[in-house]
Amino acid sequence: MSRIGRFWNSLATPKKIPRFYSVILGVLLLVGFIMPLALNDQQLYPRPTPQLQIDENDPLAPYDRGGVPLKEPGIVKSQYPQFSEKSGMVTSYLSPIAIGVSNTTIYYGTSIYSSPGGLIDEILYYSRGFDTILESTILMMAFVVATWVALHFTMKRREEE
Amino acid sequence: MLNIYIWFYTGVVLAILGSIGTAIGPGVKDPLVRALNTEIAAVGVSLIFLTYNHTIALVTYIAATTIITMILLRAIVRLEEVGAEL
Amino acid sequence: MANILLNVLIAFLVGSVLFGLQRKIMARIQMRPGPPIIQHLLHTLKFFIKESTFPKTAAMPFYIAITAMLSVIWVAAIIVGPVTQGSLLLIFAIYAIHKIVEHNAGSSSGSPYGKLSCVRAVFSAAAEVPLFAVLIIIYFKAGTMNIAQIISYQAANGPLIYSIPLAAAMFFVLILSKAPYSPFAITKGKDIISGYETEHFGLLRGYLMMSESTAWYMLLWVFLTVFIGGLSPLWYLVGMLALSTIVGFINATTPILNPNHSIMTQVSFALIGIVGSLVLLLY
Amino acid sequence: MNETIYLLYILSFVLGSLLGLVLSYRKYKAPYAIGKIDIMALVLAVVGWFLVLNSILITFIPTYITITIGIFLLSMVLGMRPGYGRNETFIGIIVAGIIWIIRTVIL
Amino acid sequence: MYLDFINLTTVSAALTIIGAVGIIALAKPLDKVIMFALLQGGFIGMIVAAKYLDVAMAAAIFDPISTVILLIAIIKINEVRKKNQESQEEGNLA
Amino acid sequence: MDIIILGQQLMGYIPLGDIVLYLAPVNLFMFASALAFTTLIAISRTETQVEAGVGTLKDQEVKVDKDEFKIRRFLAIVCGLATAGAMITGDLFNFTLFVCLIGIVNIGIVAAVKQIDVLDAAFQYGLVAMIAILPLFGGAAMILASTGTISLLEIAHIPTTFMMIFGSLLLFLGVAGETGVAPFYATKAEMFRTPGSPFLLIIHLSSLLVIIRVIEILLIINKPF
Amino acid sequence: MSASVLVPTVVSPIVVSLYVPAIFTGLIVGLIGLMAIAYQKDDLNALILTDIVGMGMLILVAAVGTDLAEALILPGLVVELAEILAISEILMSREMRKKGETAELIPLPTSMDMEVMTTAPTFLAIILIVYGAFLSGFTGGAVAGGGILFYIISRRMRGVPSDTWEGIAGVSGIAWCLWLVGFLVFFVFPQYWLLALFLAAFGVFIKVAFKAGLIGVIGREEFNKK
Repeated sequence: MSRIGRFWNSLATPKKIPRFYSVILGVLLLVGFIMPLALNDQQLYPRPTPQLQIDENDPLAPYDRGGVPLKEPGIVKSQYPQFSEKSGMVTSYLSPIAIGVSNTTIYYGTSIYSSPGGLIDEILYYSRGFDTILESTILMMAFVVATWVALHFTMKRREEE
Repeated sequence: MLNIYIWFYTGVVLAILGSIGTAIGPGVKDPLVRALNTEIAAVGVSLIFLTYNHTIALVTYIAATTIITMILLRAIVRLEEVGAEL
Repeated sequence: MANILLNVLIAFLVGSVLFGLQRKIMARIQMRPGPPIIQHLLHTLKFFIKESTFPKTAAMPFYIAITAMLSVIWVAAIIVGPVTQGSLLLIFAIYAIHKIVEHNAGSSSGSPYGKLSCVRAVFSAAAEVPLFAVLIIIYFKAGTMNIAQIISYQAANGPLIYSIPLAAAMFFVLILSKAPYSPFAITKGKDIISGYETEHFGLLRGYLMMSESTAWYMLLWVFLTVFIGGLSPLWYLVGMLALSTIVGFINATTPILNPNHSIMTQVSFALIGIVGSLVLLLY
Repeated sequence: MNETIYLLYILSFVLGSLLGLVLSYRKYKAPYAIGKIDIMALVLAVVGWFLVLNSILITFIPTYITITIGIFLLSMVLGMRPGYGRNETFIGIIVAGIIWIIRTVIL
Repeated sequence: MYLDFINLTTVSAALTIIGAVGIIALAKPLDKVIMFALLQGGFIGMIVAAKYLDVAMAAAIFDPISTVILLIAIIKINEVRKKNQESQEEGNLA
Repeated sequence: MDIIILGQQLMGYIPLGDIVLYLAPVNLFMFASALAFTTLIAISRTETQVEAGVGTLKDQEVKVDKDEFKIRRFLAIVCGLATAGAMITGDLFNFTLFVCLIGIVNIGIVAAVKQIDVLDAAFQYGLVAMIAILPLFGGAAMILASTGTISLLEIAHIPTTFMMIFGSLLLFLGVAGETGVAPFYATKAEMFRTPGSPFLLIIHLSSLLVIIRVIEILLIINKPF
Repeated sequence: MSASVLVPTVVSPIVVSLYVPAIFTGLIVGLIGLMAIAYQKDDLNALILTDIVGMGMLILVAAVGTDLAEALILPGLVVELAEILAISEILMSREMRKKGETAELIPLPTSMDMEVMTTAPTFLAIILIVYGAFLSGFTGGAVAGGGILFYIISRRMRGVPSDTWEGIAGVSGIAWCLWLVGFLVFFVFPQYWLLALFLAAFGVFIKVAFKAGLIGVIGREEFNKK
């Protein structure tokens, strides 16, 4: 009984907690190896087979999802199309520079589609825009914390002396 | 198609090798060595991204890895300077 | 509206009297005459006519608002429970907020005793949270979270206490941990004076005590409703008396545990209860 | 409606104990009374418990009123200051209980 | 016919794996940085084999940056360690 | 969308593209109480801790200085808002992000203090929070892989598979680590020894409310029938 | 280009077949990291190892192999970066408090006369910033931020006035608001989606780039309060 008591007491030391947590998590992950795992192929926003678009020399590969900029929406398979009125428009949009680049070369699809417009922007800013709010808020908060600590302690030594 | 498998399995090998190296590789008692070894796993993860054509994520990841490396190295240097016994 | 008022009054009076009864029972077991049963209620009322003072060190609007908050949430619990028979999950949410208020009533005064009680409240929250697993087990068994539906389920299939006894036992531990002088009542242990209430005087203390009585009534009510089923008010009263008596017996005969041990005992109970119940369910 | 009646009972219990407490502090100065039986309290207890358990017997008044009165009376005894009113309560419960048993067995 | 297997992808894969093993096996940080360049080279090769030239460009720019950051850290840490050792020896002498 | 979640009729929903915030009574109650506490924090000042001085008979006052007060209040308000958001979001991944935000802000609230022990606890809690992003996002991704959706309103109709159970277990462990509940509580309780009660409240509030919410989510994902 | 090539209705069989190996990799990587942390006595090493655990998470998310999964990788990545940033700072602060501020003032090597440090930074930084501006969004922010960071860290000039610091931080705060406005416009006035897109993309870009740049300033350790 006293041994249990001591074990319980030791769990109250902060330094042990991350180790303890990782052991528990490790055990749970081990369970994952015996679980029947399979990817359900009915997913939202499916994408073509890897390398398919680039092998067909599509200048917008690997993010080409059809559509005409500012005219016709691209193809997206979102969860609730009824809630995003202009669904697909962002996907098909190309900025003028991007159009220029796409006419020049076939190997810059990634850059073209990560400049404003494109599928990822559609997901990140439109259909799942709220996620991005949080994401950048997390970054901002981490930065606030880190700079506060840095400015008030780790960096401000000269004046204090 | 073969290429995809080569990328993927190279990525897998690198990720696992890198994490083993980070965990128990030679000389990992030195945090600098450990931080360097994480780069291998990072390249492995990048290759897995490449396999799935997550190229935008890949670019971001490459940039973020650099920033993370810098943050970690700064911590290592700073702690070494202070002479911290952890 | 009248219904709510009625239930709140009943909850407050019955809760106070039950607390008094519990103290009486403990006293008798320990060979003391003990205070009159009505004493706890009188104490509560007494605080309403005492002078209220506020510590200079307190975190100001917060220190006062926290007592109001405690009252509000338990009135809300009564609305969800006896009045509208809403969702069980909501009652647990209210219980969680009760933990927070308890913790912050302690720390907002600046007193070291309150602070210690606050730290212990955080500790004990960690132990009581796993007991929420009761909820999951009930849901797995009855297939609903709605109190009214749980009652009708029990009317059809017999009380849940027979089919998931371990969950009932876990919930009982939760109730026990809220009783004053119980082995798990580390937040109000006598080593830290009155725990989180130490620095609340007068009116504020009155509100705190009032809410505590209501809380006790509600916990017993939830236990009886969820595990035995819809009862007539008389049987509720009998059940509550019985539960309070049992709690009184336990409290009178056990020492208060050290905080770590108290928590780990509760966690162990929870673990045994969860695993056991799941095994029973699957079996 | 049902609950209003129970509120009434509880209130009468609370008020009764309060009254009993106040009165007994007036009446008794010593902290303990061992073995002595107060006739007044005994009567209250017996009547109170009788009314509560056997309210059906009194047909000309609605039961909730008799029970309320009964609770008031018994709580006066039950709520006396520590050390008093115990024996009286027990006697009251026993008497009322016997009557209740007789009533249920006979009727 | 085995020569068919020697293309950009396989060569880069081999490079990365050699680099990885090198980073783990060599103990000295500066050696590690050299092997790290090898690893990065293989990685960029693979991206080129996948025909995403812009990604390869980004990787190629960030490669020297990480190398420089690593170098700065290594130089700095060696300095710090030397100084610590000296002060320790002084302490011993005193 | 006429949906009943866990026996509660939805009182409404706020669609933001694929992320739909839904308002059921429980969620609404927790949302409201999180907001109420946040308001309270925004207008309160901190308490002064009185401790016995060592070696003298005098008391020692531990106060929160002004800079510290400002940053901690700011972080506490953000934390309150994040908690409120986590209560009503109807999207699994959105929820995990809220939880991450809560985690990092919690660390921040205590990182601004000066006691070494408290800083140590904050760091250890931070480590747990960092480790916890593996099960948190991993669990969500696994549920996504097995169901093809991460909207809770859709998952509510999909029969449970083993993979979903595993994913939800991971998710639960992730939330437990990120918010620091049993038995990973020790780091957290240590953090409460510092002054600044209103800000500490939010740490506790967020973790308890999030636990209730995650129980709700687990019940939505794992349907026993 | 037929529509089925552009967007198929189901996930491609290759991705499905790679799912189990990928998940196993993620689990193994995570497991190795976790076990190493469990055996680790040293706090700094534990911090480095959490990076590995984070990589396990990235693999688990990436394995789903849809566009949605890619969109979900980015938040995960950011969260990892953010937490490492905050926690490493706390660790340093803790150790320095413990030791009582005995650290050296100059963080960079005193004798750093490498050729790259004089010629490369400006060039690389300009390329990165221009490229980052073209990319925009998170990706662009990270790329440009990496450039700014590298530039700042390798310059000899020391001492960042406090005003400049607060100014840059303020700009990035405003950018954040800009971007919130963009988000709202998407749902309140869907007809102006293009405006919203640009607000969002460049708001995030400015914010992330400046934040990353400021990390570089912290890295320079020198802060001159005027």
